[in-house]
Amino acid sequence: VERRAEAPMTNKPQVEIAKFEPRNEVWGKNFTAEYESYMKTKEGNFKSKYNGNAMIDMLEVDPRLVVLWAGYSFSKAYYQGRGHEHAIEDIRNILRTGGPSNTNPGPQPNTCWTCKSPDVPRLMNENGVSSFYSGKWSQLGSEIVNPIGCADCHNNESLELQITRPALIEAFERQGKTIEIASHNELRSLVCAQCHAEYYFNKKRPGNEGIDYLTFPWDKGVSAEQMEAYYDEIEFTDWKHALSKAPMLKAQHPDWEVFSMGIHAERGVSCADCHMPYMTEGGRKYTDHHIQSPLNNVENSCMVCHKEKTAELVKNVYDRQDKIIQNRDELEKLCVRLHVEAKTAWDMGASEEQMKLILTDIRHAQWRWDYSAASHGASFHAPIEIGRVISTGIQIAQEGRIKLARLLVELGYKGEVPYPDISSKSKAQAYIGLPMEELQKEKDDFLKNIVPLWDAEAKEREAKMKINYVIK
Amino acid sequence: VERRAEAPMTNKPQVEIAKFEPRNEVWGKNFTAEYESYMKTKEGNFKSKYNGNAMIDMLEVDPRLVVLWAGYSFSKAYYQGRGHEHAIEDIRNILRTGGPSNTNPGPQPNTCWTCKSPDVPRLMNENGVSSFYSGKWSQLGSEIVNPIGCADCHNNESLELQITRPALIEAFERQGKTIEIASHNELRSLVCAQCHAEYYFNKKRPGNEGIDYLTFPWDKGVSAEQMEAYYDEIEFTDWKHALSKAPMLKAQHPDWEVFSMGIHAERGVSCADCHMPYMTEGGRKYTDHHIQSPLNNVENSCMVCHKEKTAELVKNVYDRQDKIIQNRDELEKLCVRLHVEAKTAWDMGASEEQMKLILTDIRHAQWRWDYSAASHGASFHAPIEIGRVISTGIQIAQEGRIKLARLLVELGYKGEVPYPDISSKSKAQAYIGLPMEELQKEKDDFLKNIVPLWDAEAKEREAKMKINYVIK
Amino acid sequence: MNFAVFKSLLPPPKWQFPVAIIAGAFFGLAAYILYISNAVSYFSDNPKTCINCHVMNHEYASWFHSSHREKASCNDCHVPHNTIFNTYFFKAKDGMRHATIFTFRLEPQVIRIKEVGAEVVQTNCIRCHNDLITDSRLLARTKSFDHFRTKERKCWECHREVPHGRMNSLSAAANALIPQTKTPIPSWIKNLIDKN
Ligand code: HEC
Ligand code: HEC
Ligand code: HEC
Ligand code: HEC
Ligand code: HEC
Ligand code: HEC
Ligand code: HEC
Ligand code: HEC
Ligand code: HEC
Ligand code: HEC
Ligand code: HEC
Ligand code: HEC
Ligand code: HEC
Ligand code: HEC
Ligand SMILES: [Ca+2]
Ligand SMILES: [Ca+2]
Repeated sequence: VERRAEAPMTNKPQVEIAKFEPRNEVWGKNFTAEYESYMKTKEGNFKSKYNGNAMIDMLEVDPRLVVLWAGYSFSKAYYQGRGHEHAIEDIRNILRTGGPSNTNPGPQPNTCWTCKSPDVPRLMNENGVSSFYSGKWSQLGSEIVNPIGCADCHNNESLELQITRPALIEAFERQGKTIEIASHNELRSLVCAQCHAEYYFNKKRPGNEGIDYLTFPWDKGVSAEQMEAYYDEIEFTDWKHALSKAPMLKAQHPDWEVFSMGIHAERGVSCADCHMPYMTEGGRKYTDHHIQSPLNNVENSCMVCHKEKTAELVKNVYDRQDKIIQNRDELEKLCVRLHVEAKTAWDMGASEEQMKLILTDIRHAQWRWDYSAASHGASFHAPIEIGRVISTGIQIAQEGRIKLARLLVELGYKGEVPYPDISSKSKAQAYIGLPMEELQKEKDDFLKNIVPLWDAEAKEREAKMKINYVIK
Repeated sequence: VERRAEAPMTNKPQVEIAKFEPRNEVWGKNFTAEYESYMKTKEGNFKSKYNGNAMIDMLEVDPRLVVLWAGYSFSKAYYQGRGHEHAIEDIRNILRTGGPSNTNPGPQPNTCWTCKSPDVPRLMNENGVSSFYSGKWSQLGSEIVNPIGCADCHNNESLELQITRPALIEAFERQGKTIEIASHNELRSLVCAQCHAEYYFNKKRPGNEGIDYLTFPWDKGVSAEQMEAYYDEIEFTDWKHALSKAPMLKAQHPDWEVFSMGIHAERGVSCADCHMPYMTEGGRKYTDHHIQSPLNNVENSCMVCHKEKTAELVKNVYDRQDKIIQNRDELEKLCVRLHVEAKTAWDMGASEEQMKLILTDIRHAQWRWDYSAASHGASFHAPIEIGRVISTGIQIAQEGRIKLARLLVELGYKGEVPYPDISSKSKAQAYIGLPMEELQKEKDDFLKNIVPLWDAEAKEREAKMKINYVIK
Repeated sequence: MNFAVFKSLLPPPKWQFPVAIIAGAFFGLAAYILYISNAVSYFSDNPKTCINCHVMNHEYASWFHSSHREKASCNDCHVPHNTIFNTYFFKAKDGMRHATIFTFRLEPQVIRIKEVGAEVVQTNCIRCHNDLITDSRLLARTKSFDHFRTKERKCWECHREVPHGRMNSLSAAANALIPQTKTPIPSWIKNLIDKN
């Protein structure tokens, strides 16, 4: 047969996909190429110089992070993100979600589920958005079991791309923009922006007070300075630092924000172009749903637009990452010093008044570091912008340290404050006083006792959800 | 007539060009299109956001420079470079070359002429290279009168590109490379590298001791760190700073070096591609010799490779410049503070021992600032690399200031050292104690009394140089 | 044959001689212009037609080295193929404009495709590759799939090298081997020019 005849053949619908169908395998019956490639996000065999889909324990690679996040759950555990298929598994396993039990609901809110599963739009539709954001994370354990998938990005009937998460839509609206007029090409990035974006939990949202309402801090814009100004204005603080007592901000994966300030975005290149390039197979051109580091697939992603050799393109990426990370690491060390020096100042009897400006410098310097580090693709997505942000971070960090140097001499401290021995994750965690064994024990109990119940309950529930096979 | 027939017609030679012919108008008789476009480098009517061919008094635009260069001739006058046709005029007019008279040869060596004229290869050939580099700048005033031109870059017979300046060839040789195997495309950048490169005057060259031998500090490589390491190793110092007493380095237009670390160079784009795009006229292809900012000619330069609109491309350039210059300015202010704070420390009685590391920080921080600023195209040529260098500069500057903060308290100084009032060029020059009127008077006398003699002598000399017309 | 109609078109007898000369000169010149500009070749689909104008050399050279050479000629991409009328109308319109610009030497150093022309090319990409790039099952579900797969972005935003590569200036292919159409100038005139 002619190859072009293959297209209709490979695409006979098998099932009718219901609205809010969360099970990827059901969609997969109709769209085998997409589903099969999606399932490859389970793989864990590729490591690039800084990223990839293997498990990378970031606190082990870089124990300074433990000190930077002292007093915050990230100091307990933080891994480099991996494939979408792992999303549920990973959020259950991470020490940050603690060890909920029948008597203890655990430290995190429900809102943590928001970016992990296509069960989320289903539940939001069933119970309402603010009800979804209320309550503790362990409450929905049996409801949210399917890892990130089709219903997160697609309309069930037309398969068109669609935005399923209110946070993104609301952020656009607050900026006076409407996401509905986004072009399809913009949607090829905006579906990612639903999750790959900086966020915070707003407890003061008018009408939803006290609820951990997922919010993107974009009202003034998406640059490091603009988001910082937003947080400063509303006096938002993620946590108080355990050593320096600074009112800290945590940046989480501002991927879309940073990307949008790079040359690729300016030229209309979208996330899907590199992370979901088209593939040709059997006379059909389909989208590779194996979302991953493009460095594991340079030929289909970069080389459609760039004719350089693979090695050359990989080198371009590594060069940018090396140049950025050299100074980001420098800034990171300065942040460690800031916390330790500030702690010394407190210990020597510094007053709130004396520390005030210093703590603001710490907040701003570390925010800029985190903005550059938390977005794992940033050093390639927008190297010039990230280089700029890091420069300003170093500048602010050092202004803080100059103030501290003066203050410390004034308080009678002689010489330099020594850099702590934090040469391994365990040393660093001991330094900030984390009871790791206890935390791990709690987690193990949770995984052994609670999670199987969740899964059993979910299985039973889903068994009742019909699959409508199309009669052939 | 047919347009394709025009090509051979326009290229009839009129004269035979002698070896080392320095007069551009003689070459111009054979190559009218090139000569006519070259003559446009006389124009002074284009200003981009930061560059262009108009006279820009950099010390007026940014009086901080006066403080950074206190004790060095650059604090007297510094302009943004303009077209090649102005080279002779500008080096005569600049206060940096002082006001030579019959009794006073002026402050600068002959070596200053090296990059200003095609009379240079002629003289080097006549008298030898080291003899050229010996003696004072005013000695050769009547010999060097033709502004940068054809013989600087071209072989007189074949018109092939050729390297006429020994400094570049020697720098390649010391690195174990040979410039003779450079491809034609590389030469399209290397002819520029003869002059658009960082240099210093080496007084210790074996065999040429005491002579201001023009040398490119590339033995360890061309990055800011590598050149710095080179200078540190040989303990070279351009001057001792008038305020801080730091052993300073001056960076001069490391254009080729910085450019070679950017993406355009990596993709094989050469200086001539943007600054001398190919043109076609009457079926004949020629190279636009109106070397200038490509922003005055986006359609012919950038758009050969990029399809974006002119406004978009100009915006790309300005965005990069803005992002880099924001932090470069920050670093510049830190350097001012360093000098002023160091001076305060000396005034308070600091010892050499106490100042040693601080002065090294000053040297390194300002070197990195200058490396990024002195190359006027750098923020576009290699923004990622320049962003990196500026970050390290800020980091080092602030380490120096932390040391100074500790030292100053120790010496009994209270509070912050105030930032000086240097809000205009004249205030800044007064602050560092420059006798500007005196200097200007000297210069005026020189321009009135000496320069006309040079020109008259040159006219007479050149009148004897034959022009061989081709018999038709 | 009825000569009456013909006769009624003739000028009065005393004007016949001068008119014959002027008309002759007019048609002669017109023929000469058509000849020297190789206008007749515009009706052809041979890519060599396009390089009558050396300003098209670079495009010819890049196309000649592309995978499309065997399957798609200039007109397959640059001229509409929806109706015969449209094909020749567009060809004539574009041809006239190019010839005018060329004759008056108004061509820019860097020629870029106009938006109308780009639309035509895009339509032709789709004409050939439709089966590959669209999916009949999805087409049945939603019209917008077709839109975003074929209309929203130009194919060559991604396929940047197809077929002309990314470098483009009048001088970009100066040394390419371009088959020259036979010169319309007789050799004796050429010799005269060369002697000058
Ligand atoms: C706005 C969307 C969003 C919200 C809300 C969110 N995440 Fe994530 N999460 C992401 C994205 C995107 C990644 C992948 C980031 C990367 O590149 O590493 C991720 C990665 C993770 C990972 C795997 C990598 C790691 O960090 O160890 C865990 C575990 C995780 N999130 C837990 C949580 C928890 C716990 C919360 C609530 C406190 C939460 N997430 C809230 C979007 C979100
Ligand atoms: C519903 C939320 C959500 C959406 C939508 C989403 N992501 Fe993710 N993404 C995540 C989370 C969570 C992780 C981390 C999973 C983990 O580590 O367990 C992740 C991980 C990744 C990774 C790392 C994969 C690896 O192999 O290391 C990439 C790349 C990625 N996402 C890109 C994208 C792109 C591109 C899009 C849009 C086309 C997108 N994501 C849409 C939440 C999302
Ligand atoms: C993270 C977002 C995301 C997820 C999750 C996702 N898709 Fe897609 N999907 C896309 C994007 C982006 C496109 C490209 C649309 C286009 O052609 O521009 C796409 C295209 C498609 C298409 C159109 C045909 C094609 O291949 O281009 C189908 C069918 C499809 N996806 C099915 C699925 C199925 C089935 C799943 C679940 C296994 C799924 N998608 C999960 C983002 C997603
Ligand atoms: C859909 C087209 C497209 C894809 C896919 C693409 N690029 Fe690009 N890339 C561009 C465009 C457009 C530019 C801007 C320069 C220009 O106009 O040519 C660019 C610029 C660049 C630059 C120079 C910018 C800088 O940061 O210095 C590099 C390097 C680069 N791309 C590498 C890559 C790599 C590596 C990949 C794959 C991971 C990739 N590109 C994927 C279109 C693309
Ligand atoms: C021009 C190509 C290109 C585009 C467009 C692009 N990325 Fe990336 N992305 C990369 C490259 C290259 C890396 C670095 C991969 C590595 O280091 O292994 C990367 C890394 C990432 C990572 C970390 C991957 C990992 O292995 O953990 C995430 C997450 C990511 N990008 C998300 C996005 C999102 C979301 C968008 C759109 C807002 C986007 N990217 C747009 C090329 C691109
Ligand atoms: C290695 C080549 C080289 C040497 C040696 C050199 N110059 Fe230059 N000079 C240049 C270049 C290249 C520029 C243009 C720089 C720019 O973009 O502004 C320039 C610009 C100038 C200008 C015009 C702009 C300005 O700075 O005000 C003057 C005047 C000048 N040089 C004087 C001197 C003097 C005096 C000396 C000796 C101390 C000297 N030059 C040595 C290459 C050189
Ligand atoms: C013989 C030395 C020499 C050579 C060779 C040389 N330059 Fe210059 N260039 C200079 C000097 C000196 C100036 C500053 C002249 C002045 O301001 O009086 C300058 C100025 C410039 C300017 C500023 C023009 C303006 O309009 O502001 C540009 C751009 C430039 N050069 C590019 C190049 C390029 C590209 C090449 C090689 C193709 C090159 N130069 C070769 C010495 C040289
Ligand atoms: C700053 C360096 C420089 C100077 C000065 C210079 N040229 Fe050139 N010239 C070049 C470069 C670069 C090319 C391009 C060579 C190539 O790519 O083929 C070139 C090409 C030429 C060509 C070859 C034909 C063409 O146009 O491409 C001629 C003829 C020529 N130059 C004549 C002159 C004349 C006459 C002068 C003096 C008025 C002069 N050049 C000054 C750098 C220079
Ligand atoms: C001879 C070809 C050529 C010329 C001329 C050229 N470029 Fe480029 N440009 C490239 C290539 C190749 C890249 C690398 C990315 C890629 O492969 O598309 C690039 C990348 C870029 C980028 C992205 C890199 C970055 O810094 O973010 C910008 C912006 C850019 N060019 C602007 C310009 C401007 C403005 C001009 C004119 C002053 C220009 N280019 C002239 C070929 C060229
Ligand atoms: C890809 C295009 C491109 C290439 C290649 C390139 N430049 Fe530039 N250059 C620019 C742009 C754009 C500017 C900024 C002009 C402005 O700000 O007006 C610039 C600025 C300059 C300036 C300052 C111009 C002025 O107005 O004073 C000099 C000097 C210069 N470049 C020299 C060089 C040299 C030498 C090389 C090769 C080693 C080179 N350039 C290669 C695009 C390029
Ligand atoms: C009589 C000389 C001549 C011939 C023959 C010629 N062109 Fe052109 N062409 C030009 C000129 C001059 C331009 C520049 C016009 C402009 O930029 O507005 C041009 C521009 C173009 C453009 C870009 C501008 C636009 O209109 O979109 C295309 C595409 C093009 N030609 C295709 C062709 C094709 C296909 C052929 C053969 C069928 C052809 N040309 C034959 C002289 C010619
Ligand atoms: C496979 C399709 C295809 C064929 C065959 C083709 N072209 Fe093109 N042509 C294009 C596309 C696509 C563009 C737009 C390129 C761009 O915008 O970069 C273009 C642009 C042009 C341009 C304008 C220059 C520019 O870069 O915008 C000219 C002139 C041109 N073509 C002439 C020709 C000639 C002459 C031939 C035959 C020798 C030819 N084309 C064959 C697709 C084609
Ligand atoms: C007249 C029919 C025709 C037109 C019009 C056409 N193509 Fe093609 N194209 C083909 C054929 C046939 C092949 C296979 C050629 C081969 O592999 O030998 C092909 C191959 C390709 C390829 C794969 C080979 C390569 O060069 O990368 C791409 C991509 C492509 N075409 C894109 C385009 C784009 C984009 C356009 C419009 C600018 C276009 N085509 C216009 C017939 C056409
Ligand atoms: C977003 C980027 C993008 C756009 C827009 C795009 N393509 Fe593609 N195209 C691709 C990728 C990626 C491939 C797969 C490349 C491969 O398999 O080597 C591809 C493959 C193809 C192929 C098969 C090439 C081969 O070697 O088999 C053809 C033909 C093609 N595209 C034509 C088109 C046409 C026609 C259009 C416009 C309607 C278009 N493309 C638009 C990215 C794109
Ligand atoms: Ca946050
Ligand atoms: Ca120097």
